[in-house]
Amino acid sequence: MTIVFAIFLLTMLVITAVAIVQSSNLFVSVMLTSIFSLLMSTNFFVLDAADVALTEAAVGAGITTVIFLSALALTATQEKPNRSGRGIALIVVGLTASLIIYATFDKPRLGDPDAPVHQHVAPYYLDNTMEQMGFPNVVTAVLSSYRGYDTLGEVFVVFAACIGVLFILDARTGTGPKYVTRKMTGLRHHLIPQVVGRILVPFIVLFGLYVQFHGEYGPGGGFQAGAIIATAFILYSLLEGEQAALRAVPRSAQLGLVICGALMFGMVGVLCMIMGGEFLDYSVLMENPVTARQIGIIVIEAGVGMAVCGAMLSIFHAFAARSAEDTDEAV
Amino acid sequence: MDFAQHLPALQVIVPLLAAPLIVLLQPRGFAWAATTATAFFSFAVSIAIAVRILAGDILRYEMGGWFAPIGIELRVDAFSAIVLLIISGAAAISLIAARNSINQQIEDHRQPLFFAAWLLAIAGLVGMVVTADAFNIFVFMEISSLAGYILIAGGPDRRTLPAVFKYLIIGTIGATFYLIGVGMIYMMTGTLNLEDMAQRVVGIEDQRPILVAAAFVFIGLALKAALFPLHVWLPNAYTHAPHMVTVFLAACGTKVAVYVLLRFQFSIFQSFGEHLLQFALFLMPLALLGIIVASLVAMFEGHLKRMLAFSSVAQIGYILMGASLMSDSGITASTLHMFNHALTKGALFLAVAKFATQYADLRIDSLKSAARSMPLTSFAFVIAGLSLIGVPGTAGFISKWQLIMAIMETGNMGFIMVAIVVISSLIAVGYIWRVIETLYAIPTDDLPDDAADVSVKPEKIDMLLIALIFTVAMNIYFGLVPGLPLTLAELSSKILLKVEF
Amino acid sequence: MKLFEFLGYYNYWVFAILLMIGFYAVIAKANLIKKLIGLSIFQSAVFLMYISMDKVEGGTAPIIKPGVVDQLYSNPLPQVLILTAIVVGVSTLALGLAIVVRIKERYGTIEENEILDAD
Amino acid sequence: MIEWLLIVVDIVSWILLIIGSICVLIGGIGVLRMPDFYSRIHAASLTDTMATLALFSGMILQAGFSLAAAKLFAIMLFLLLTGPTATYALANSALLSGHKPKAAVLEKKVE
Repeated sequence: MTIVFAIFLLTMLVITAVAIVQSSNLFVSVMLTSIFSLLMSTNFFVLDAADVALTEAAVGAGITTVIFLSALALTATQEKPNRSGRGIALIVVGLTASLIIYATFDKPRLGDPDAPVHQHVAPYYLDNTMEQMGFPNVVTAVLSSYRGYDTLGEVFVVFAACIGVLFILDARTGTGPKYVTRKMTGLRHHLIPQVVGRILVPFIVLFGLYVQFHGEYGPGGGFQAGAIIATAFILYSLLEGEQAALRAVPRSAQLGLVICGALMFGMVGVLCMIMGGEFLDYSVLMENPVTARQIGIIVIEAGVGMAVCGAMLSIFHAFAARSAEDTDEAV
Repeated sequence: MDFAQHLPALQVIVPLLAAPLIVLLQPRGFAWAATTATAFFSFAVSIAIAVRILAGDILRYEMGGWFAPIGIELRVDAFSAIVLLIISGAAAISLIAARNSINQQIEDHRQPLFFAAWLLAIAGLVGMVVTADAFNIFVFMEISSLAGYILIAGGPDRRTLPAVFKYLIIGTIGATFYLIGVGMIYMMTGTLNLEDMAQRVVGIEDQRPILVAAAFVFIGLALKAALFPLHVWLPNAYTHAPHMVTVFLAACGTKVAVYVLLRFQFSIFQSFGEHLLQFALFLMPLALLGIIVASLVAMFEGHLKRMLAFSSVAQIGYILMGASLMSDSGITASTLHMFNHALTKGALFLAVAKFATQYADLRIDSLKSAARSMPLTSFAFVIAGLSLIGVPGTAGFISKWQLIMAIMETGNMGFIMVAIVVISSLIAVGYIWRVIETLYAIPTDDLPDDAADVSVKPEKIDMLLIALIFTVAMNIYFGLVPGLPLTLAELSSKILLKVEF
Repeated sequence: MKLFEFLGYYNYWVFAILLMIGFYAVIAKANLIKKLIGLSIFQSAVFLMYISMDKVEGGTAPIIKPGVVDQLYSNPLPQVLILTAIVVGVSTLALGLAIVVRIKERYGTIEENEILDAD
Repeated sequence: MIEWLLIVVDIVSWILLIIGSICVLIGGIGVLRMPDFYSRIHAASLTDTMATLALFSGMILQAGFSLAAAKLFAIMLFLLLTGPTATYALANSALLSGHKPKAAVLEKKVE
């Protein structure tokens, strides 16, 4: 039964992808990309990857679409027809495709329990998480402790993207008057969306917090929570307009959130070093290594959540505030 | 806390954590000073690591206290150490010289973000080198790439933007190809740790996913390293980047990708007897073509920065040609050339940055008789140019000599390659001579007087010039006393070829 | 049996097809936003490949059920890697879009050929 | 007695699920077959309301008295709130951007 479902979803994915590339209206493409992400997320869920599904839904279908749309508002919504470069593209793509298809035949079949990936490192995580961490979600355990260093790197990728967007769009980090919008007032004059939106915002934040702090026991954790909470604030700014949103969470606070999150993560690591362990070895923080790890993981997950939330908000506002601004430096 | 024990971790996390701090504390001027201080600290750490390596150690560090295939391991050997020295040295020198040039090119309020990106770039590059985990390399590759895009996007010209965009697209494709390759290897071995991978790949090396993975990892990293036919992003990105960023990236940006490439080829895929041969047969023509074509393009290029950028593509060819010989001396030459080329190109681009303080237009023709107003810079350019050509007494000579010796070992076929090295060196003489001729040209009286007068200002002695002279001096020093890099390079080739541990 | 084998590889076929669709869009399309959209499909395809290998027949998501013996769980490691990669992908995309916005401001177009003509 | 009750609950829940599915199907056909934008979103809104209600009630009955039922209930409330709002916002912005209903256009022509 599941396999029928999976095949249906996968086929839908391909169809959506073709439609995305074919459509010459960029707006349509972006909306289809959102559908593509949702399908992908469902697919991940079917493949037993709940955490990834949640992330893909929150980040891929949610935040990415919003960022794309706010960028479209600043550029163009229609793609101009252009047929050059097709030949070379087809050749390169064909070569790569044949390479991959050549490789497929020796791969382990889907779901094969004897595949090498299920034999070597992963069983260690599955067998020891309960004992070493004291909570059941193995993905969170690997993410924040066994491979915590990767996650640190990832937080800094987000940080880099955040400062990059701010740098390139030249958005001031303070609240200069030039960068506050005047024209955009959101959906203030539309009663129904506003009322419904207002009701929803606190619940979305609540859900985000649940995902954040329930990450050790169920699917979830810092990334997903950060993205969900950012969505709530983005919804707020769509409802009330940029200005009100920036008054509620000013730019400096957004950037502060990113920096605090990143530093919090790093400082836990440094603290571990000072206490005599290796970098990010939480077990030295307290006498009981299991409790120590749990505390370390809660703190770094909070850091991750803050960093992701702040970064997504900064990026969104850097785009959104610009659409209302007079682009006087255009050459 | 035992300081020495944490060296590999400190190498990465100090620049990494300094970046948000710089964005947090924003007063003017502080950003540059703090960044430079961090870079120097980082350089000191690399030197400390190199000292330990020369004493015969291999540094290992278990992140999070988890042992190797379970957690992420950092592992520093001689090959890593020499690349670490290149990165942190290039960062320190370019940053200390950067102040005026950056003030000129980046507005004040954007500087904290810019310098934070610079620190992230250092951390990302260094992180790729110290880690022994295939996926961790990807994460840090992305940090360094994103930071690199930001740095290049600081360029003042509008042509910077399409150049960065192209770099972003190609860089992401490269990283994703790498990710596909790593995924396929992981699928067949179940591990991400490089050493563990190398052991577990034995016995299944002829399975298709592994072969295809080798291809994907190779293409992905070749894109990042700007290997000859995949170099299209490099010239524009280097040309339009802020001058000091070009110094930094030209010295170490692509070398790190080469480093990862060689690591993969020699440690993971080494066990495939045939694979190595294929690798050599595939790589060598590309490297040779790259050397010739890129040198020729440089010969006819009118813009000084673009010319040097194309010369960089040719130098990547030299580095990979040495590696494709698959011999001890070949890899020694290749590693040594990484080091020496970083010194040489760094010096050349520092000179370019210095020229840029007085000449807005960096096309070669407009630098006419610049030696009159900037004698020291021009002289430094000449010396660095000689090193690029490979004149005896400079660092460039040592690595080219090593390369030629390594080629001679291979026998009959070697003469063609030696011929190519010699020819391309002659071409290098051509394009460097073109610049020198322009710099020292006697000003013609036909020029309108005002144009000549405006440009002739006395050469200001600032940090940039001092850094330039220092780097040129290093070029000569390592040309005469090549002990340190040579030892490290020899150790690296032993490690890569697993002669002894 | 043949059919079953085919179905067992179906995920990998879809991975290859999606990868190609995305890659094609990146190379052939002149519109910069379309290129980025293609890039995101390209990356999503790789995520699919990783997640496909974590599946175990009869397994569930890797959240340990205390007390239950003999329960199969899917592999947590690829999931962690892809969690990381998804966020990396979004970061790259955001940066790319910022550059596109600047290009639009300085050049007035986001079509690659028109930009090349402008310089 | 209890077993009998369970069977009834099961039957009711399946009836609800089938009604919901039919609503989704009708909504889908409607989107394809209806003549203009406004009548299409009218058809689509059927999936937002009726189908949501029926499907989720059916699933809650299947889940019984458990945490899953509570979660399903929360999702149902969320969808019932957002779905119609989205439809409203869509129609509203279409109207504001000058998209006339087909009927109105036809009437004008007749006059």
